[in-house]
Amino acid sequence: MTAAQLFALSPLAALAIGAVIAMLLAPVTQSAAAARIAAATGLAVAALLEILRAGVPPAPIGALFTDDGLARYGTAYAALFGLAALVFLRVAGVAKEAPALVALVALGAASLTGAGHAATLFLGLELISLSLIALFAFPLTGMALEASYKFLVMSGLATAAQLLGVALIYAETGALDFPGWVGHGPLFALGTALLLAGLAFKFSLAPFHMWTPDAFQGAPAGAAALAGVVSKAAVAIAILRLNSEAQLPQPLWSAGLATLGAASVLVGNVLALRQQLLPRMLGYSTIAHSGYIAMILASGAPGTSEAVLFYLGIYAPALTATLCASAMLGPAPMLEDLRGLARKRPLEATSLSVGLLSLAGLPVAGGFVAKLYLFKALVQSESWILLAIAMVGAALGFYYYIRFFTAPFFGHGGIEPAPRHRFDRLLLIFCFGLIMLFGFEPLVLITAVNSALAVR
Amino acid sequence: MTGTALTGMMIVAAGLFATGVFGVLARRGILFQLIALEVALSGPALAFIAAGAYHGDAEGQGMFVLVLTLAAAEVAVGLALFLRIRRSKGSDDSDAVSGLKG
Amino acid sequence: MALIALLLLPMFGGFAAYFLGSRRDADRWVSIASLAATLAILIVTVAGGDDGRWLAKVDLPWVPSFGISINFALDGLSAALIGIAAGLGIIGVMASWHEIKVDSGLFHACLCWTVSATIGVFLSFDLLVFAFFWEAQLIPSFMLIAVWGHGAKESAALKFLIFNAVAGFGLLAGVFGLASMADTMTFNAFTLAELKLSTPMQVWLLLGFSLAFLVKLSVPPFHAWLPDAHTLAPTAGSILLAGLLLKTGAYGLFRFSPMLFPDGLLVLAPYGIALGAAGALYGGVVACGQTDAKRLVAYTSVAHMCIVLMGVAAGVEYALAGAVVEMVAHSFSASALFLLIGALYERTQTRDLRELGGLQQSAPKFAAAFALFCSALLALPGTANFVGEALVVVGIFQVNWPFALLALSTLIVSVVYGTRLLKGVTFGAASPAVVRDLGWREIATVLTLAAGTIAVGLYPQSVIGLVGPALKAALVPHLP
Amino acid sequence: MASLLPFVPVSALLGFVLLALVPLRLRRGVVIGVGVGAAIVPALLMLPVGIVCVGGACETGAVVTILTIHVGQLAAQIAMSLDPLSVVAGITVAVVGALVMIYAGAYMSEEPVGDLRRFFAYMNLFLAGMLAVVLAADVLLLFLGWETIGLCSFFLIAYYTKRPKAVAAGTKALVTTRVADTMLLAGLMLLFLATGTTRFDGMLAGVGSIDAWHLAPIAGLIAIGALGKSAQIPFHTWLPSAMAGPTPVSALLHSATMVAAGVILLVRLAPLFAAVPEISACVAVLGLATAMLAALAALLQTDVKKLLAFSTMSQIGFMVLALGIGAPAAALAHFAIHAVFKSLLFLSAGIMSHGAHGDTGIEALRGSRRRQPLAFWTFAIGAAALAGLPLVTAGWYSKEAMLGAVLSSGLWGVPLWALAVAAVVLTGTYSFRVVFVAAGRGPDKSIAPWEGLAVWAPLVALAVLAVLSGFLVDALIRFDGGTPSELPWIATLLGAAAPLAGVALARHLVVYPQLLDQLRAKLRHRKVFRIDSLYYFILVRGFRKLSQVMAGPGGEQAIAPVLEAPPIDVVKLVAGDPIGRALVASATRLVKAVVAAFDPDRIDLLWMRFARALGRAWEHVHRIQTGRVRDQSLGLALGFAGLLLFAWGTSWR
Repeated sequence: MTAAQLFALSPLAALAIGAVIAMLLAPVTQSAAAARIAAATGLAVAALLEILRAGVPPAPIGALFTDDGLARYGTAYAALFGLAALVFLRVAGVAKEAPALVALVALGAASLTGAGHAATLFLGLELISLSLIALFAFPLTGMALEASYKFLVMSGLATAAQLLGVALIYAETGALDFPGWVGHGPLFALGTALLLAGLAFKFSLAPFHMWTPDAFQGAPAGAAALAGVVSKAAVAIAILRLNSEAQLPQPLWSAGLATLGAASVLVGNVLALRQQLLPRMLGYSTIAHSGYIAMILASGAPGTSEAVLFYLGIYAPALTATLCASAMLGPAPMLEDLRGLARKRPLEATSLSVGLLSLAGLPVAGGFVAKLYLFKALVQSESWILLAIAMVGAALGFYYYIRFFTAPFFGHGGIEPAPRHRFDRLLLIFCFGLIMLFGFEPLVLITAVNSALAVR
Repeated sequence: MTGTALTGMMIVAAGLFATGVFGVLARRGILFQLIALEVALSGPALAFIAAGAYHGDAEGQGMFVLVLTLAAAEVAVGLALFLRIRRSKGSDDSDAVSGLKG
Repeated sequence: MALIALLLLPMFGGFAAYFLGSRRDADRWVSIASLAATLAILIVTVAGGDDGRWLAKVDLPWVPSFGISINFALDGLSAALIGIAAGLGIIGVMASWHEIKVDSGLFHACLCWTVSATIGVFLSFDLLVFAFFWEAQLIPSFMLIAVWGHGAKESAALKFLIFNAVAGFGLLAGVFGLASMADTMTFNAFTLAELKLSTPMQVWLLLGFSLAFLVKLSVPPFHAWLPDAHTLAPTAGSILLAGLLLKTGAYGLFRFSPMLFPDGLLVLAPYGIALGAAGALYGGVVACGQTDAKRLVAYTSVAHMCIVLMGVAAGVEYALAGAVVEMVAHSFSASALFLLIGALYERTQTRDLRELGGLQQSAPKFAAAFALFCSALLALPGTANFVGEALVVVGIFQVNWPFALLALSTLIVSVVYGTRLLKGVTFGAASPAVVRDLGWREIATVLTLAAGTIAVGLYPQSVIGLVGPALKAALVPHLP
Repeated sequence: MASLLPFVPVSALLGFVLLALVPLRLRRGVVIGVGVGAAIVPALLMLPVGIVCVGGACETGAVVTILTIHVGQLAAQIAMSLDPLSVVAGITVAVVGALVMIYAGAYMSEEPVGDLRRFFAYMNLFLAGMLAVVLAADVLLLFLGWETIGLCSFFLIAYYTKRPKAVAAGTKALVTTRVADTMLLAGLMLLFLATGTTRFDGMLAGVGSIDAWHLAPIAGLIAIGALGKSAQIPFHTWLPSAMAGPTPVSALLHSATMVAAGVILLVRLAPLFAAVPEISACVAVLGLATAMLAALAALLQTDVKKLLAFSTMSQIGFMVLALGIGAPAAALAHFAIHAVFKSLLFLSAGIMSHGAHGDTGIEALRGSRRRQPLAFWTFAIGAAALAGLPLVTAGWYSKEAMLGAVLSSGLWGVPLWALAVAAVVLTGTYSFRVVFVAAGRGPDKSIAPWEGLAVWAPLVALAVLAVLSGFLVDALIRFDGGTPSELPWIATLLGAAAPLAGVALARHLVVYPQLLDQLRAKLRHRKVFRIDSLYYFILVRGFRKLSQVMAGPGGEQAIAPVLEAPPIDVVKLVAGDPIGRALVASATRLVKAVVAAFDPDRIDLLWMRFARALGRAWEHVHRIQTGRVRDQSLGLALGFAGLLLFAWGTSWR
């Protein structure tokens, strides 16, 4: 292993070590803080290392793991927003193992983004799934158990399908690494279909989306953030890599992805229309946004990867801010509970509203430019039906986002939010700043994305 | 291993997977659903072995070992959840766990 | 740089008003100061502007990778509309001196932000920045209605927002379609204007653009948001909605449809005129049936805006001049009527024509003001409304005369609703007994608006001269 | 001299601005002083212009431009012209206006100060508007004045704002005249587009170049516009109900000046109508028909003000007849004379009814010869001039000039002349019927006769004018470029005998009043009058069923209270006018049906139903999220199946 290869794998190592130390400390020390600090340092070091390696030329590590711009962006993204989720993953009586699991999810996501081989793809996916199952169940309340059990059963089925898909492809092509997947037999097509199904489940696309709203409602907000932001981004980058490296049967792969995307945009937005519960509404809105990202991936327009990475960059702070704010309003904040929040807690109200504004795609926040990328990709690929569905989705989405966006400013009598921790305030300000920055000066994120993509 | 044998094995693997999925859909017991999940996972395991044999390289068996570890981990977490749900809900019927809806 | 100042001054005025709060009316004076400063800068730029096609231009890159740049340009038409926007902003602040008490800092901030976003729309020549301000305008005006309105204000505000935002997405799709046609992706309106597109493509893109313009112009069948939004908004909100937002729709139609899609406009012109004529008649007839005074004026705005649509669709020199004068006239008369009805509502707590009446006895000055602006409403010659409508109708006579007769019939309908409003409010026995007459502040605002209406009415050359070069650019070359 | 013209209406305009828009508190004396003073100044300014013009200095038709508007390549000039028509009409309007205002100063002095101020403001604005119409040399100024006088008539008719009948009459007047105004606007626009200029002289010069196919509609539209303002047949319903306004308003607006604005416009555009003989023929026939029917209706009236309203309609019918057959100069002369004696009649009738406690019924005026001697004798002189008693009154000369023109106008001249003479007889009857009733003995209501210089001076001045101005008629016609027609002596003799026969018939009817009631009853069943009941049953009854269906139950209530009130009152107002009653009923039915149909703004309801449908869709869709693990995994399984099928389908190639 040359020094360059070691340096390439160092962020993953940092994450792994952090997780192991957190696991070891948990039973030994009394205070839960020690494990949190260990996991946090692991995540922070990984993120720092990734940013430091920005300029370094890619080191060839072999088939299992490819160290290129996509992987680096993915790892940094996973570490950063894993850390953010860890900050507000605070549930009464949480066991001391939670921080370790967060680090494991980040590790899984990092390995998934770098996966060049079916094995690492499978390992990454399973690391994320199993840790999320445990994280969902932690509050040990009825709802949490239900959410985690449902996620367990369905992710088991999806993984089985994905494995069968890979096996079929392996049987046809004889290769397990992505570049080797070339061919056009029936087995290859069936395998790709099952692979797409497995990935679509983790990406919470339409027919496989059932777990997301329950997870967002039942699980602790931090776990939901991990599932909604970190795991979704990793899967998106994996699909991006599949698009570029593997020659999957074309009419099936992109048309399938487009259909699933369009379905999830419609289902996500329609189901969220009259939702009263904030987390459940956010669950449906992540389904809609996965639909938009799937549309960009399926459009095959020239700047797809730049568009996807930019969209993920905008989407993450918005969802984190809204989930953090909703975590503070108690286990199941309703629309009425938000009334008059602006007077009591201005920071939460503004960050929630700005986050929703960005998710809705209104001009002031970053979401507007993200929607520009979406429209640009769809228009350049002449896929007019997708454009129409995206517009209808945006219009429907507009309705339920604005209901929650305006609630804090009118009326009064909402619930009294929980006392705020120091780090939460910091996180909210960080996310608020990120959203407004990308809104007024999107150049910052675009240059970051392009420099990452430049590393081939 | 000839091509026809491969397709035969693949059909058996697909059959196993299908029974597993059907098992999850049909039976309401949590325990039975976990068992059905195991059956579903065994499908791809067989498929990997067959593909590896057909192409004559050990990667297939490597993947098989990975699938086994996943199955084991999955069952462990599943049983832990099963115990916790039985204590809090008092029944091992998966419909008892359907509060989140709408 | 003056153009950037035009845009940023009201915005900062808004922030200042929000932070200063309502101690000793600090927020009101700050917003008036910032809007007055904007007017001053505008007058200086117009006076000092070079007499070429553009009075002033500025072009700074914003997102080069997309080809988006802050490309502001000021000509006669934008100068007139920005002047009206700032002026109506000041009048809005003065009109809500007593009406807005609860968190008036945020109110004045939203008011100034709406004005600044509208100025952004009138200035920007980069299609994406145009779409940006087009959507950014909605949020503060939404807040104006939703927080300080009356009655079912939230649902009216939501209806307004959804109508316009969805149309805004149509505009975005159109803008993107057009921008992707250029070989290098650019949103600069001037380069896109040189693009020679095939006629069917032009028609499709124009439909996308005009969806947004028609919704904001509130032409039936897209007008459903206007009556609720106008009726339930506070006085200043209605003034801004009528004076500013409707004008952005008209401005967009006037500026971009002939500039970017001349052949498309040629194909869609007859449908435009037909829709305008039918819309004007529909608005007028529904206005006659209304019992709420403010709702009646709202429907008249629908009718007047349809006349502007007819003017632009006709594309002839007279019709375009008429459309511009009609825009200016409508700003004056609609905001004055909203002001008066708002003041009446403050005093009598009712807007129902069947209960009002008898202003003649108790408040002669009020009745005189109503008489003047109701005669403006029914397009009495000598007021700007008549000049606008007459020029539009003359223009349409040149294009095709059956529609012109239909357009003329709106003049008859305008008399019916004009007299209904006047009768309902001033004549008859004085039902709400004592009505305080107009205060000095209200008289000042009403007199300025009256002066504007009569001045443009008797000497329309002031407006047509200022807008001359913009007219020539908007001519559709199908008629001499 | 021409440069003086623009200043003539300015003083009246200043009067309006001072009284209406300046927010000062003015005392009653000041209000009356300003109001009357501002109205007299135009007359003082017009007199020197008239004298200079008579001296032959203004045949040139000098034009003074006030301001120009550049729209594209067009330079529209707003201008006033100094030609015989504008001078004659200008002087008439100014003089009659001044006299009526002086009278109004006294007549309206008991009104509250607020209303008085509003009254004088609108009267001054009207005077300014009328002068603008008369002096205008271009279309823009003409239409500006045209609409202003229309609006002022609305405000003045609805002066008694507390009476719903007056307000309804005002609205009806404004809406009906507005319909005609839009036709006029359309005509003028087409003419402008055809000739390319807004100046009258430029337009008339360009008339020759327009092909007949275009000229006919233009002339037709302008004719309808003009006749609408002058309350001819199809548009006449508003004039009788306009009598709800105060007497000076009826005297100035609805008898002398405003209703004649249409005639003045037709005189100014005479060359245009000369070029289109068919349209002029229709106009002539319409004029004659109005004259005959209005005279007949006037006969049946029981209210003096309504009688005078119908008589105005018939006199204008004569002028329109003269215009139709191509004698604008005679029509203009009759306009001037008619303005004088008709305002005299109104003013004196006003005083007589004042003497009878404000009751304007003809029976109530009985015995006012003793109560109001001055008013009675001036009324008698006015009636004589109206009937056109030979040699003595000015009315005869102008009527003779017109009848002469009718006689010598081609082959249809003689029958037209005969019908016109019949109308003259009727005119004589209805005018002198009032005089004889007033002369009879009646209960002296012991009210002090109404004296005072402000009342006395206008009456005497108008009476003198009504008698002496006859000699000016020939000079007036020659002055306007027309040639007084030489009549065979038989025609002049018959022309003279007609009024006398009328007077005799009036005497007979007053002595045997029951004759009139039989006539009234008989007429109601005559074929010519039953058409209105048929018309009523077919049109209005059918229409009411249709409107019920269209408006639907919901639509009716919203505007019922507003529209319900006027139709009944207005219809009662127009006693004895069968066609008018049917027209008004169907018009209000139409408006109610159309407005009601759109009242709840159907498009708005459509959008709301769409929004509710979305809500209901959500109700159904969100139920598929059952929450049970089995169903959710079923979603998963269906997803697998779908994708596999899709893969199987696409893998054939």
